[in-house]
Amino acid sequence: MGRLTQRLWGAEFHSPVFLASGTCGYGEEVAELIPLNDLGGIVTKAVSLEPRPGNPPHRVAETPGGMINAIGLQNVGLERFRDEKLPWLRENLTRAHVFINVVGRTAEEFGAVVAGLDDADGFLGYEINVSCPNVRGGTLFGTDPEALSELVRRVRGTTERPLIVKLTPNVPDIGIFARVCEEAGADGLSTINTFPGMLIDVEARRPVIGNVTGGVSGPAILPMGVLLTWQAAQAVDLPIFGIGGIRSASDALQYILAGASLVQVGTALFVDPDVALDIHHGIEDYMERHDVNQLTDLIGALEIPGHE
Amino acid sequence: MGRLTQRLWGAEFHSPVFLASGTCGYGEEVAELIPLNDLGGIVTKAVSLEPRPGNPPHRVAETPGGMINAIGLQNVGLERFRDEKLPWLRENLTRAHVFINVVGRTAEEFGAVVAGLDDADGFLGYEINVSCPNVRGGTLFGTDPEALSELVRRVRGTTERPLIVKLTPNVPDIGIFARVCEEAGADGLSTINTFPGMLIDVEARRPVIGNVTGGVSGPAILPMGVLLTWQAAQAVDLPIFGIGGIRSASDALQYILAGASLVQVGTALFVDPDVALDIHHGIEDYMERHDVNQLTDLIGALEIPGHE
Amino acid sequence: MSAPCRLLARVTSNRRTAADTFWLELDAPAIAATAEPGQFVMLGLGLDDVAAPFLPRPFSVGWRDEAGRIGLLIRQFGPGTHRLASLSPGDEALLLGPLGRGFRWEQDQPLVCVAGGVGLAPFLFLAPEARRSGSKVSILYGEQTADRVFDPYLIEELTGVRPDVYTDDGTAGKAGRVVDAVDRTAGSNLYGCGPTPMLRALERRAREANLPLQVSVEEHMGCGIGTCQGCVVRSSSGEWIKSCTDGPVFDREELAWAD
Amino acid sequence: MSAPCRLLARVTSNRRTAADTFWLELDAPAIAATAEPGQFVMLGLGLDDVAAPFLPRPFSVGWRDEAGRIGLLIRQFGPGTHRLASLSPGDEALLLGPLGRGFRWEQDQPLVCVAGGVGLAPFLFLAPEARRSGSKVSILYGEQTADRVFDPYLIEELTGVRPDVYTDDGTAGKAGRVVDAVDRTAGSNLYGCGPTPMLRALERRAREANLPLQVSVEEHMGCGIGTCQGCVVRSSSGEWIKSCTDGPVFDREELAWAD
Ligand SMILES: Cc1cc2nc3c(=O)[nH]c(=O)nc-3n(C[C@H](O)[C@H](O)[C@H](O)COP(=O)(O)OP(=O)(O)OC[C@H]3O[C@@H](n4cnc5c(N)ncnc54)[C@H](O)[C@@H]3O)c2cc1C
Ligand SMILES: Cc1cc2nc3c(=O)[nH]c(=O)nc-3n(C[C@H](O)[C@H](O)[C@H](O)COP(=O)(O)OP(=O)(O)OC[C@H]3O[C@@H](n4cnc5c(N)ncnc54)[C@H](O)[C@@H]3O)c2cc1C
Ligand SMILES: Cc1cc2nc3c(=O)[nH]c(=O)nc-3n(C[C@H](O)[C@H](O)[C@H](O)COP(=O)(O)O)c2cc1C
Ligand SMILES: Cc1cc2nc3c(=O)[nH]c(=O)nc-3n(C[C@H](O)[C@H](O)[C@H](O)COP(=O)(O)O)c2cc1C
Ligand code: FES
Ligand code: FES
Repeated sequence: MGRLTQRLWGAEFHSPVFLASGTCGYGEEVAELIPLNDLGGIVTKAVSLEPRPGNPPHRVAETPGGMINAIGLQNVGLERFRDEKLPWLRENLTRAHVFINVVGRTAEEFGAVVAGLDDADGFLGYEINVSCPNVRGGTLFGTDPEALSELVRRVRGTTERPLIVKLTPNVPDIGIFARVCEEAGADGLSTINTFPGMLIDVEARRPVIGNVTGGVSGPAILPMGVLLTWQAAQAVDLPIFGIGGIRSASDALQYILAGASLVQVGTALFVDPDVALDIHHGIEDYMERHDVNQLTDLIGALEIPGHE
Repeated sequence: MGRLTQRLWGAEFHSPVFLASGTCGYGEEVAELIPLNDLGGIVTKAVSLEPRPGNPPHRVAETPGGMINAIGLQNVGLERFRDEKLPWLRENLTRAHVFINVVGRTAEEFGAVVAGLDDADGFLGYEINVSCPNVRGGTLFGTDPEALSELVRRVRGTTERPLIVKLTPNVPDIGIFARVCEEAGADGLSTINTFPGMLIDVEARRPVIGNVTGGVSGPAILPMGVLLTWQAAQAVDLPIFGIGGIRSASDALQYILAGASLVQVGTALFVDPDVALDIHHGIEDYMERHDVNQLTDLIGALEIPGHE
Repeated sequence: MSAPCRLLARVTSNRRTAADTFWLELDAPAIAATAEPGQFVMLGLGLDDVAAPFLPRPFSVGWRDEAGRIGLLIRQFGPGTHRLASLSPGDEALLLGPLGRGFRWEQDQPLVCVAGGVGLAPFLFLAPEARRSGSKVSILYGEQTADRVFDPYLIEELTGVRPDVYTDDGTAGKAGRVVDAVDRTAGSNLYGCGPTPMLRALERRAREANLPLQVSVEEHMGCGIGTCQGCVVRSSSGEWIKSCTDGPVFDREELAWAD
Repeated sequence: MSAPCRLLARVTSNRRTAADTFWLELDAPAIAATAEPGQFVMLGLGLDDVAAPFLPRPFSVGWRDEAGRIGLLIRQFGPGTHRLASLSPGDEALLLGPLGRGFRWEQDQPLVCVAGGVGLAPFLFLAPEARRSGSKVSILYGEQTADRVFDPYLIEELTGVRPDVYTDDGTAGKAGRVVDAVDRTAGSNLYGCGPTPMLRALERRAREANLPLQVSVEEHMGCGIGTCQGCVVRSSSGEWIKSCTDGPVFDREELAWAD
């Protein structure tokens, strides 16, 4: 059993490095470039009840130290995902774990997607993407504790599988939302999703992004992601996926020391598909240098001078 | 009267470019390097009722595409500011305007600072920094609508001068806070302050910043700042200082097109003290190229396809 | 279409070819061996720093040789291409490719390549390949001004075809828009690459003259390999389709041209 | 202390002097003319891109000449200094300086400069200036290993002083810690620059031997000119004082050394 191996949610994870939702498609698209089974696993592109057309272009653009995107959750929908995408994952991801990123407009819709997938094979659990508008409340599920609580309970009621809630970064106190998820029965958290942003083409006096606003990701958000992960880890006992701007082993280790059990790499994959595996090996090297035998000894091992 | 001139709060601003609070001291420190009177003006380092010692080092460090700081609002306090710093500003900033950045632990404390400064000369108005903990509520004033409303009313009651409220970025809907300020009698807004963040030295397994957490600034936050400025401008009719990651005329123009009447440059000053004046001239060049005769024609002039 | 590969490629040469334009050659055997005309590469500088281009940038393969080198014709557009312009021999860059679906052609059909600006790039690769397969090829090449024109003799050297050059202001070649020259090409297959407004005009011409047209479109890209869904264009059936994997080359009938 | 100025300086040379260490010369007349030993510059690459070093980095002035050039001895520490190492002659960099309060000395007092690693830099400038004013100067210079040592003959050429070299592992010069050599310097004024732990040890020695000591401290900096309050160190009276304007050189009595 390797240094990086850990057991979570009754499963064995031989690597803490995952590919983030929306940056690795449904796995198949990157399989020629990335040896998925050498990684901890992947989180799929968002899956909704019905197919979604997505937003008009431009959907992506570079920003200082990162990028902005507004894909609009374009996806094939529950049925085609289950019938066309999941089989490939079941056959090919023998060692890597799969989490399905789920979106919906109402708690019922989230529940329906999960219910429609639950007895299929080929994945371990769900990552609930609450950074999307709640048709009922208008606000994002991820910024409204009541809506979030109701959503998590609803989904919890429909599955026994590991249920991860992916939190929204633009809240004053993420600990509140972390606790709401824990109390509502979530098995884990993902921190964090993209930051809302906007880019303007000053020559044309128009937004660069077809959807006007988008989500900012990449190295630019690393220090925010590390803090939010640390705050979430302080608030609950759930395992956490650390996400945001990771492009090196030392970035990943910042999240792990802050309290993340696993990490996800997104934007950096576009720059270099090798980055995920490089990070895996970089963490191994770090552990050898510092002679740490178990990854779990590093999780949350941040020392705060004066706070013993 | 130059292309860039506009009247706000009864005063004439011959340039929209200001130096941001905390990045130009009390003016005097940068006077040898930056021709302050060629700019719109400056916002002073925060002033509190009593002097503040500030945080232990490290107080600053670079982050991807920006920096993180936790100065701890170290400042000389109301009295010494009034007696030692304000006279220099009065004598030397003949054309540039001065806003005093004010902090406190309670609404009373904010009120006391303003009351203690109000009849002195050498400045135009106040920028209220609400990104600081509210001793009463525990939360930040800037993330708690009630506390914010009470604070603004309190300060409003003590001064006739232009009262600007500088908003905190890590909220789900900045429009709510913008409206609270407008209703409570604020004359303008500043969007935005730094994003809470954290940086970890993985070799030492300790936070890089002595205060553990800090505020992230610089180009990395530009797209977030532009969006928050646009959202605030949609919500209220107040003039707005656009702030966050500005390092070029085109960055400044993004904020102006999004709805900012004025902009503040912070972190970029550390990289190049000439940047503020370069931006002023760059905006002038842009207006000539697009033959725009008045800056006011650009404020909020963003065109959203389909939304006429 | 063969599997794309990721490789750290050494720059073998970088020459300025016109105002704001340079010709970049890289040592990329795996890509040179399998690239087809119309395919592109994602060119980036890796993850060591976050300066633009942080995201890799898409560029059409403009040339390849047996020694395993590829050539890219790049115009300085914004910060990313500006920094790429400073690459010197020996520098390393990160390449992903070959990517996308290239041009299709039949031996017996004459090809008329209509290039706007650096839209010339893919035709520098298509023309010789098509001619080798026995097709007749002509190139209509438009630029705004003379100082931006890629040396016609060099084009002839690379492709075996002497291009008809057009400039908006007539400072080089014939005066006028390259699309207007299409009238005199009845009976042949059109291939277009250039700015979107030019492609729109070209499509209108092709539709009116009822000529077959393949266009290489440009849209912002994230991944270049079909995962991010960032690069969509509107299909004739109204869906958003990926220009990086379904394209970048499309038959005009595949796309929705309404603006 | 004369007013700092901001200038775009051309790199005139960049030579590797030891493992991870390089000697950078820039054309900076305004700074060369007024810099004093112990003062520093903020060296950055401007705002065109956001790669590290985005914030400028502080470096001690290590040399200056009548031709208006200055020299910096820089060790590759992290991404910022790593990128600075690739500067070549002709490249432009942004300089702010001269900054801070330098070393103070009296003619008749012998100076003993205790340098740890690239803490040697300011003494390459202090030694010749102090000798010119008639003072006797000696240099104690410690590094971890031989491959990091700045050529002693070059030091002698630059300063007129042959340094006593120490390495932790004895691979060059004498084996041992440079601070231990201080015992043999009674009756002289100590000047220290190097890693904080070394300065702490040195301060203890100076206090015990009751010798005057000036140290040049290192703290993260934002502005370098006193505006950001980022660079504070603890004063003996318990306040946070700015190392960029009150320092970087302090008398040992000015600082709180308790850890
Ligand atoms: C399939 C394909 C092939 C191309 N082939 C060539 C070629 O052979 N030669 C050449 O000079 N250019 C080519 N381009 C265009 C080239 O990719 C852009 O000019 C370049 O990405 C601009 O980057 P920038 O940072 O200089 O400009 P910026 O405008 O600063 O880029 C900002 C953002 O917009 C994106 N972007 C801006 N313009 C374009 C564009 N036209 N296409 C795609 N993304 C864009 C960038 O990727 C970046 O994310 C091609 C584009 C595509 C899609
Ligand atoms: C007054 C002064 C004079 C100096 N003179 C020299 C010199 O002559 N030669 C030399 O090689 N080095 C010198 N240093 C140290 C040098 O500034 C740092 O090694 C450099 O800033 C590290 O940057 P980096 O990006 O390579 O390292 P990183 O660790 O990646 O830098 C990350 C952040 O920490 C800051 N930082 C890290 N270490 C230091 C440090 N020791 N001092 C200040 N900031 C730091 C950087 O500015 C940056 O903000 C001096 C420092 C000071 C304060
Ligand atoms: C192009 C793109 C598409 C994304 N799509 C999704 C998605 O469908 N669901 C989701 O939860 N997050 C999505 N994300 C967010 C990422 O999963 C991740 O949380 C974020 O990008 C921060 O990580 P990074 O900085 O490593 O990219 C997407 C991000 C990008 C860049
Ligand atoms: C070192 C430093 C100190 C700051 N101090 C203050 C302060 O005292 N009061 C305040 O309202 N904002 C303060 N700020 C925030 C800036 O005024 C500005 O809102 C923020 O840095 C974003 O702008 P920028 O990206 O241009 O730096 C400080 C920022 C920095 C970098
Ligand atoms: S660029 Fe990512 S799907 Fe086409
Ligand atoms: S570095 Fe800014 S005050 Fe010293």
